[in-house]
Amino acid sequence: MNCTPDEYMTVAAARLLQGSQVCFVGIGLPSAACNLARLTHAPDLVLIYESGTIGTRPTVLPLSIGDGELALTATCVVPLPEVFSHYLQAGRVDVGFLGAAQIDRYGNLNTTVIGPYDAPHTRLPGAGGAPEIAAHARQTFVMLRATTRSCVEKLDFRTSAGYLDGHGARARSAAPGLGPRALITDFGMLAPHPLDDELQLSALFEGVSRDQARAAVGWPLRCADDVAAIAPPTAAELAVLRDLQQRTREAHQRPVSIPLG
Amino acid sequence: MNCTPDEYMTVAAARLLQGSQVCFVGIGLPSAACNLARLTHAPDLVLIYESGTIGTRPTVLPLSIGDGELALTATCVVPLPEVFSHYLQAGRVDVGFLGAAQIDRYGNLNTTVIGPYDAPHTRLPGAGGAPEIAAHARQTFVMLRATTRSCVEKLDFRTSAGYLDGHGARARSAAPGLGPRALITDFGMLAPHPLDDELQLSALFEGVSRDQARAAVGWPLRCADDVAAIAPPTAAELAVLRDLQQRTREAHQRPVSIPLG
Amino acid sequence: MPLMTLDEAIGTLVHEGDCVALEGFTHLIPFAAGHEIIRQRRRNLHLVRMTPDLIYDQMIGMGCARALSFSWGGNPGVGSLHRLRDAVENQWPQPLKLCEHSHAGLAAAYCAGAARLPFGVLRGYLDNDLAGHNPAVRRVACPFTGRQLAAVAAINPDVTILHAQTADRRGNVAIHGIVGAAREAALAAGRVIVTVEEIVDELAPAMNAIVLPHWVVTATVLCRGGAYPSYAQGHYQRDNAFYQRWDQISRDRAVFSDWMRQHVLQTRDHRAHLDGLRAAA
Amino acid sequence: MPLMTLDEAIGTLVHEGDCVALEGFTHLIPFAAGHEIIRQRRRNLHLVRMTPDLIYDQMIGMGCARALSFSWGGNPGVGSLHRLRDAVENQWPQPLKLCEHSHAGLAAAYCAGAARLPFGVLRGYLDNDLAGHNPAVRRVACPFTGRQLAAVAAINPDVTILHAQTADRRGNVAIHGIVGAAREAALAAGRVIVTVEEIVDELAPAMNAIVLPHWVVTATVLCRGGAYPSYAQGHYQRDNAFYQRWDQISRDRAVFSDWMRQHVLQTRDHRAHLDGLRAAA
Repeated sequence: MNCTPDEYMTVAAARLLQGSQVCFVGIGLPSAACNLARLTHAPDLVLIYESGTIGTRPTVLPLSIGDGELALTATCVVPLPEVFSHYLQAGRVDVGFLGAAQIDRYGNLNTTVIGPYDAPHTRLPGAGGAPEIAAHARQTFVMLRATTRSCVEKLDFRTSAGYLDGHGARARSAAPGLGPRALITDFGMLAPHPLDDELQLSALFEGVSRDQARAAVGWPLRCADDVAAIAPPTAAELAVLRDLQQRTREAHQRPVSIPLG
Repeated sequence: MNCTPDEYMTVAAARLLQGSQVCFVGIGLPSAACNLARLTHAPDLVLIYESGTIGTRPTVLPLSIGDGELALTATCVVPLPEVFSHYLQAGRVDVGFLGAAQIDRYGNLNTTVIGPYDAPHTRLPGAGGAPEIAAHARQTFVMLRATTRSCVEKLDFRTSAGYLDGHGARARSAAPGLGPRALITDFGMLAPHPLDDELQLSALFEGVSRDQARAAVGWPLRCADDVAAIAPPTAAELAVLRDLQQRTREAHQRPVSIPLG
Repeated sequence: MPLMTLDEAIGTLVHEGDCVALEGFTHLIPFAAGHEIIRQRRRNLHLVRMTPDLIYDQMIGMGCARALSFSWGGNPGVGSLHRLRDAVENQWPQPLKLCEHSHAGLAAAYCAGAARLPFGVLRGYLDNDLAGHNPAVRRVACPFTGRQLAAVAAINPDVTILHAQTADRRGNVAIHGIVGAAREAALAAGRVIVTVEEIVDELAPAMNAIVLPHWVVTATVLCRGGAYPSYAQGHYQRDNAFYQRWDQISRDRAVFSDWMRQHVLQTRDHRAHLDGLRAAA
Repeated sequence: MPLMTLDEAIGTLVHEGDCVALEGFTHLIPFAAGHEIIRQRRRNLHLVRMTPDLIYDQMIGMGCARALSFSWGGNPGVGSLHRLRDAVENQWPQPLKLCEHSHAGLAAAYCAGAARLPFGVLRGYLDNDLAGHNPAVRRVACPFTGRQLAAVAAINPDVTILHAQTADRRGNVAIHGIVGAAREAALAAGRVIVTVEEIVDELAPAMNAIVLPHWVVTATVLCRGGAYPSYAQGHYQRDNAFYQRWDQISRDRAVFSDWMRQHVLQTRDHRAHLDGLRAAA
């Protein structure tokens, strides 16, 4: 079945979710993956968006993290401070999804700046909820299109901690969560080595070679003893995802009547 | 006009309230005084009960601080932690009402124990909201029936700070509020001396002598240069108060049907 | 979140020696659950409640408690809690260790617990004797201004028990009206039991209402009238006359014990308890 | 709490150099008030907002701001805020000092401000570079456990501006839907301006709804459509297409400046602004 790398990534990420896990969802690919899982094999997933919408079940994907759709379909809407203190910090989130402009071999993330902080070449949006999601969610999944500029030897800025310098450094830190258990990219997945925490190739999309994977990563990529093959999206998965994306596109392009002042 | 000491106290306290002051109200005489003021000369008073009912306008006095009547007639109901952090501690309360089992000459209050803390002769209910009302309300009014056992030389326990040891000690402390500006008793009122903060006789009910006042207070009671006379309750004030009390008695005695389990 | 009976929920989730908070501020006090704890003879509990109210007066008088964390221990608008007083003044039926806060302090301790912070901060406990008698109150300096503030140790009950109006079949719980620190006490706890007036297929769209999501709640129990003589807004009123009558019932150890035997120990469950009260009325 | 016009409220309550928070998380962003600040040429503001969004992109691009406290500065779901980037990367139209938090940190700073505590505590800023670039983040030790936690300096804006659905004639304000940290930002402020979609004689009985009591609000302003292109739940939807179009408008300094001149500076008020957008659509 022909599909785009984004679709492959989204389906691969969705398959990682199961049962009634509580997911802290970000906009973009994570939002698509979580809702795809909810609409297919994991209807009981609990989705939380940082806007305070808890147990939300949107029929179209939100453009922003606080679209009205999220509030209307939520179990409840709580103030943002409570999302972070009473839910995330309290250890009530099973899975956090993160994206980044840069990731290093230990899963540390940069969403702040490219270049020096005080004179950046590129100013990125910044931290948002990520640093504390990275610390407190029982595990995190990172979704990122891999290039040598995104998967780097050294971050320009560490916005969110992964495995720090590896070799158990995170386990010795104050962060209660297990850290990034998977990096889902457009060629397959990386997972931390059990001993030194370095992200290594754990699974490949169909039709992608290990060399292609190595070429997309800016550090010398190691391979797990057993690199699995990730089955392509099924027709059913793709149908649900494309249907969701189509509904979303239509909703976002639907002219909103400008209110009368 | 014949009236009871409680009625005289309640009317005298009610007259201290004005305009749109925000009052943090306790159960008993303060609740009667605040609602009497609201039903007579100060309809814009904002009443807060610690149960989280803000801007409440009960038609009968609550027995407990959290009767349903308070919630039904409130502008809004907020969680109790917010009442104390976002309203009281934030300095948004103009007048706090306090009662006590004991008060000393500097307006410090005891609502905790008579006798030693670890082996009390009488265990009292304890602090409730009082210590922080005493600290943060812009001013407090204390209502207390005076006897030599309630107006004492030395407290058995200091639950809520008044003027501490007097002589400006409170003004030098961390408490932002002005402290107890009036003690309303069943013979008249005491107010702090401007220099040493000692509560002294500032006003008398009609028909009460200074000697009667002195006899009811356990420290050598000084008199202000000018001891005012507090006019007795007017017929109108008494009518509103008695009407309120009558409605309240009826409501509290009205049989509630025990729910079916 | 499983639906349980009350005896099952108390039997499996409340253990000897636990730190237990039955919350609800005047409103929605979980009387039925407290009575079931008495029926099941749980002992050595560390009870936590802002206002112990009649339910803790009963539990203390029946010997369930070794310790009490609280901030105001009276019968609201009536007077003393005589069983609480008897425990503190005369160690009857057993000694009761007090951990005594102000409302603001205990609220901050619950909030810290709900956020899984080890302490809460407030501008409180100023120039009074409370901090000196409670080791759970200390000072902390602001790292920016140097200003001294009060710190209270977080409270994280083993179990928090609430009463609420409504749950849906998944176990989402909706609370309506005065809420006190009930939500924070629940979110601070290791296990959460909620008794409810009714269970519906689906809660009304909540938006900003007070809801405990199903995955926060360990067990939901259908228990009509479960807050009586406290009340459930929209269902039944507070029985203020009962609160006044309790003053007489609780004054005397023998009268109290007889009342508890007849109305709690010898009733099978909360329905029987209420039936008995109705018959006696 | 007086009812004012928007130009009166901004004119009298927002001063040169103020610390100003326009809050509302995606929902209820007070665009009309931001535009009026631009029209009245307020300068040297210290802007505070969790998500600067388009409104701060516009205010920064128009030279209103000397500093920005924030936690996520993008166009949600679209990409960059180009005016914010231009200010940080190229100091255009002037340098912009950043005070950069995470969401959890900025939320804690607002909460501390609302409670008039000098600092907030969180288990955050763990092993990352944020604290090193923000002097408003320090460490504090738990006085009970010795555990190290993050402390953030409280934020108390001179003025907080919100948009809400409804006010009553006394000025009580009701907010419905996603609220973000808007309530804490308002309660932390010295002055509070709220623009609303409608003014009613009396709010519906609120019970547990989100309400700002009238004595917390300095000025209420009737301003229909005041959140557009953000939204007001129950009144109009978020104009996601406009958010996408903004990416093109804001990329180029000249295109941006023309758009602002035509649609903000040269419009008398928000009604004229919306009329202009409708005519152009």
